[in-house]
Amino acid sequence: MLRTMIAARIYSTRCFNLQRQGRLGTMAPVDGNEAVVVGTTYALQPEHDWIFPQYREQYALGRYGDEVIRRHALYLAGHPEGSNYPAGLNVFPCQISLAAQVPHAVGMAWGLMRQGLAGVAVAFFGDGASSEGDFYEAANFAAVIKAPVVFMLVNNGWAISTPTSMQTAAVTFADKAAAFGMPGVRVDGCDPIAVWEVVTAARARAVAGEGPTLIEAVTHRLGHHTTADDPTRYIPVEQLAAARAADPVPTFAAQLRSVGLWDDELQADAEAAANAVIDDAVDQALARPLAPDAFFDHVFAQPTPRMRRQRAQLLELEAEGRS
Amino acid sequence: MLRTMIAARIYSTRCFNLQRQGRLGTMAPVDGNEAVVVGTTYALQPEHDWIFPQYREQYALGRYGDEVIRRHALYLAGHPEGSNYPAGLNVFPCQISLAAQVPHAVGMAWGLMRQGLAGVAVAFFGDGASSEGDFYEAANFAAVIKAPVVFMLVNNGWAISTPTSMQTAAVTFADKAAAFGMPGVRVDGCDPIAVWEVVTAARARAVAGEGPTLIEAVTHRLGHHTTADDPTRYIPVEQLAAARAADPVPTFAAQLRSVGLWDDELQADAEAAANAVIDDAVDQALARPLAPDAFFDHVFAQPTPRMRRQRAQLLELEAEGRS
Amino acid sequence: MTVRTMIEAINLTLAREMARDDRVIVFGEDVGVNGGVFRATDGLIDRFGRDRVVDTPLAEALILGTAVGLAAAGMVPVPEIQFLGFSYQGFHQLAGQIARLRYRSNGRFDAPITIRAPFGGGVRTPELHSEAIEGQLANIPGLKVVMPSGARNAAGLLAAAIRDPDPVLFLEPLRGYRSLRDDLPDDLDLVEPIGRAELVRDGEDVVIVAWSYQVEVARRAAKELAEDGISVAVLDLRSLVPLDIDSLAAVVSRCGRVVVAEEAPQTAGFGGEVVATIVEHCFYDLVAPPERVSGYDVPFPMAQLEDRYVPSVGRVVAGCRRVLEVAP
Amino acid sequence: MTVRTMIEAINLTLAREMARDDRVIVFGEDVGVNGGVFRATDGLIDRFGRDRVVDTPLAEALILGTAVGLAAAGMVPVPEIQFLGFSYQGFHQLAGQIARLRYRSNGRFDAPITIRAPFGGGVRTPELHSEAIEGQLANIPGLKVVMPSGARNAAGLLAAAIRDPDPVLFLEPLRGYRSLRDDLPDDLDLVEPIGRAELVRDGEDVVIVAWSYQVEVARRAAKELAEDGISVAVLDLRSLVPLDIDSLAAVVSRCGRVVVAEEAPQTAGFGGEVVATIVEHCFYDLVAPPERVSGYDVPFPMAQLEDRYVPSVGRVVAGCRRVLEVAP
Ligand SMILES: Cc1ncc(C[n+]2csc(CCOP(=O)(O)OP(=O)(O)O)c2C)c(N)n1
Ligand SMILES: Cc1ncc(C[n+]2csc(CCOP(=O)(O)OP(=O)(O)O)c2C)c(N)n1
Ligand SMILES: [Mg+2]
Ligand SMILES: [Mg+2]
Repeated sequence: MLRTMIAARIYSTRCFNLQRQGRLGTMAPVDGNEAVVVGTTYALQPEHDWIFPQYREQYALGRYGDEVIRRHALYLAGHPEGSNYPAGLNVFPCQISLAAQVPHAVGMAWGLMRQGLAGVAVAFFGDGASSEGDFYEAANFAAVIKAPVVFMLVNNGWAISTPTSMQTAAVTFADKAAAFGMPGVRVDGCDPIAVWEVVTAARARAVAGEGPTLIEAVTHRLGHHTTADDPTRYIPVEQLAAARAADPVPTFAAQLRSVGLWDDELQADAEAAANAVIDDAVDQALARPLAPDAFFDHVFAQPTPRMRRQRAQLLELEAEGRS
Repeated sequence: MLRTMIAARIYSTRCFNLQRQGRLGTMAPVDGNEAVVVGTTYALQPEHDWIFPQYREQYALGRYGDEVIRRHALYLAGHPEGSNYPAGLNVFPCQISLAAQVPHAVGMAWGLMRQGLAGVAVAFFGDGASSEGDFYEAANFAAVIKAPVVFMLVNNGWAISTPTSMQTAAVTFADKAAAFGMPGVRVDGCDPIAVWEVVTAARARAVAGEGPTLIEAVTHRLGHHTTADDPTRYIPVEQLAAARAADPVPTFAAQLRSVGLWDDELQADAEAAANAVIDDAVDQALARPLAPDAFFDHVFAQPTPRMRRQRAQLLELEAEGRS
Repeated sequence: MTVRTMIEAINLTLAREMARDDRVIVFGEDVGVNGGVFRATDGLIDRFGRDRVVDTPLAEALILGTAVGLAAAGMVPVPEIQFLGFSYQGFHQLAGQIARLRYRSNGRFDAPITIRAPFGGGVRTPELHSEAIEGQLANIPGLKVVMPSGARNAAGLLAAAIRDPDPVLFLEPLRGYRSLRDDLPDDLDLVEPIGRAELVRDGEDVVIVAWSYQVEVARRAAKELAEDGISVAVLDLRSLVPLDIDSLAAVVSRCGRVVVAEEAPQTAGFGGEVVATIVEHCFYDLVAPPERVSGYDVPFPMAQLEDRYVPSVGRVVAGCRRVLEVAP
Repeated sequence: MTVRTMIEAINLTLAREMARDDRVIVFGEDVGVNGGVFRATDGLIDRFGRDRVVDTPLAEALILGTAVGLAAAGMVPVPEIQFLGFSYQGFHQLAGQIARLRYRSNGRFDAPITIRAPFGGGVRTPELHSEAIEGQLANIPGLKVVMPSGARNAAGLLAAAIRDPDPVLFLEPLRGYRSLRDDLPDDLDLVEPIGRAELVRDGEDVVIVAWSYQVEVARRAAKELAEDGISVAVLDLRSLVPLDIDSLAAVVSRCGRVVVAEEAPQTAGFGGEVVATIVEHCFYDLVAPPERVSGYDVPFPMAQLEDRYVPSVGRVVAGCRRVLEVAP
């Protein structure tokens, strides 16, 4: 798990810097959420269990394979192949529309259940996203049909500049589970082992047909919401400093070191491996060719007559240098 | 209160029958909900407190004045003046889009609060409507800003043919309050005194600036969802019989009789008065003139140029008998 | 052959498709025991069970949103929105998600989702039940918009929609559910390809372009005009997306005069798209400016005024006469 | 006079209107301490306090839905939707409720609600941030749709929108926030009536009809064509609802050739309405079929392909040349 967490931080930091250099597009750092994403994925069976991420988890999905970060680099490079993962990789495309992925996860779990397939669906979403009707509608239904879903509410304290105190008056986000008649669990999202434990239990419940669980994982945002954001406008410096002091990556490393399971060599190796992956991913992403008319693909299985005309016109203009 | 409940039942029954005769449009009987609506309104101050009804409460809003039923008769007659109540009557138009009125009530309460005005907003909505995101989003926000709102969730056991067991797995609808960090209270919605008590307390909380309350009032639907519905397709006969045995109107009458507060004379008088009101309301509604181009009014304060052209065209066609 | 109403044709087609493909799942509000508020799903729960015919909670965004996950799981979702107006509650799932499942996954996931929803005026339903919003839906890339006009094409197009690997909005005219009938084969083995308009009546002087229940209105208008010796063609678009531009251009070029009949408010309704398409493809064949007979730019009115709002036979006839007045 | 960007003009106008009328309340996601993700509301919370500049939870239907109640309570709500694409989350409140508050209350309640939302391509935002859905909005009766194209008219139209007793969707082009500038009076005392198009450039050979950022694109296209001696007019619609049909008809009739430039997907976009309106009003003055230069019928693409999707100067020029090829 620690290797995956270290890799996540490296991927995220590198992409952040590449955005600053103008080589990649807007991105949302995973910094501070590594433990919750990694802890969750290690409690899952990637060949059966589906991940429905928001936009911040992709860096930390290493347990689902390096292909995730390779695709995500393409996504950040603004390439349409980046929002997809190849068949067999049970991860849904990056979701920008907040909470929209939550009913998708419920639909997937429902579909798996109906077809008698093993597997659970895990929806990641933020404290902010939890205010959208989509979350409530989906969680309510999932409990009614006992769909095998894990609702992973990542409470990092902020929705851009909006603190949780303005997001809800609920005592905890886990308390929202009562509205659906499902168990609600609150866990320290900076502790990957604790996360692993609650997700393991929630998964077991789900596959046993006992229904969904809402997990509130409490984390801290270590800095920017996205590269387009300036957190100094609204997060008090002391709070940022405190969050950084509780940074889950070095904390977990120190923990493992203290029991002799981690050392400088392993650290160096993990960093080197991660750097190699992201170097390669970014190089390939930036070099990936793209046809000027690629956006006509995959709208429908077959283009409409009008789309065919439009495509021909685009290619004509392209030939004239006017598109 | 009993007089208002008796009137409600009479209005509702009369409108139901008039629909069957083809004289009024589709309507949703209040039958079974008289106690909750009447109990609520008697706990309110009509000159300050606003009602945001769904589509079933209108018959029982007698405490807000007979004008409510007069307007509602116009509404059922398909006349545009029917969805409005005149200035000073703090009742919002009949709402068909389920739960859409819930954020309106929150907005009203917010507006009253901001202007330092006394008054609370009461949103009525069904067990079915509680599954819409609108309810959740609005209740969550109301608790954050401590808006003076009473969320009156009328659980009559059914949303058309969908029983509450398929609507939610929450143990009670009142439990949903935990999601918002507000108190949730469950009350017997067939007992007007019990309703009056919880609403009185919720109103006091709201005006004291302590925030909103969710009330689940448990009632029974005594028959049709609307005149377009056939409940025998899905409600077991025994259940309907049991519901009718617990009918709040005769039950409350019997209770008052037993303590000497009600008798045949009062009953006859109440019925006669109600019949007179509804006779008059329906006669006036059906006789109300309506210009063929009335739908151009009140879209905007001033019509657009295109609307002016369209209106002229309609009047021209009308003159030719072709509209 | 048996005479069937449109609602019967829909019901039987749903049953046939569910029997044909066990990935098909029907769900929505009151579609189960109640058989749908218009009986479109009547009897399906008895035949196919509670696992394949599911009453959902009252939440349209949920109904549309879960369809995305179901499709990705390999099912063929056929959700019902009880009235089209309530699709607004789930427009974010419709436009932002369903319409883009294939696109966002760069082709990985099919989205064989058929969303059935009744709409349209003429039956005095309460507020928000009648709105014709097909123009808004047609502007959302990634959605097909199919609008049957009778029992026969409802059956054939619905079967095609369910088999289509892309999301189809299948919009059923309330007013036609029981009033439109066709003589149909007993096994109902009909599949009509999506994207082809039908010339339901040929004519030479003017063509009325219509869809959904307005096709019936156009037919009656054509008959009325025929009594005056005017020869009127009626083109039923049947699907707005994909639009059958070739058929449209052919009949318009031949007639030179055209009236577009639609229920939606005029401004930015699909009628404008039809006129713009006609002008782009047949400008030189037009002898008169195309005329739109539309709903007015006001919210769908209360029952007493409905008949003045929805284009009537009289209004469509008047529209035809206006374009016929123009000297060639 | 001071040169102001569009976003500054918006910010200053909000401040001016809040100072003028204390019923004005600004709310939405991150509009408070953060001053809006584009700084449209920068500084307002310091000046007007937390009661009048309110950060809401992350829920667009809530933002739109509470505006209805606030308006009925006598306030003047100016909600922000962080990106127009997320208005879909609240379409039921927008189309079903805000647009009908006056109508449903038969005139009792004004609905002086101004919904501000940025949209539009060219700045490489993530998915669902750029979509131009004005055609869908314009098809909703009861909403005004206002689309400024520069700093000056953003200020003037926003002031008018806030003072308007009806709901106005005020759609701000992301791409113009910092790139479009005008020299404005320091007191910014501008109010421009809603519903009037502006002829931003006169010309004789062809007119480009545009709105929002496409006005800037049209201006550049006109300049490019001027180098070849072609005289191009540019009409900025500024509001789609109400549509200034008279100004549109006047310039089209004069030029006889017209190109409509819009960012939205072509099918059922507002461009179709413009063409249909032109044909209805100026058929006999047209010498060539009007040409639409639109977005393509695909979801707004990923960043690398954005510039090919949003109509460019080159595409608008090419469109003009096509209509100019037609012999009179
Ligand atoms: C439906 C919707 N509304 C608004 C936005 C704009 N937005 C992007 S991220 C964000 C805050 C999200 O906060 P949270 O859910 O807590 O996730 P976090 O970023 O903290 O991980 C907002 C408002 C959006 N992407 N989608
Ligand atoms: C948004 C929306 N979806 C669907 C409907 C159709 N519909 C009308 S009433 C109803 C059931 C409402 O149940 P509930 O909220 O429990 O209220 P009740 O009728 O039992 O009082 C449904 C599904 C609607 N009016 N609005
Ligand atoms: Mg957060
Ligand atoms: Mg109910």
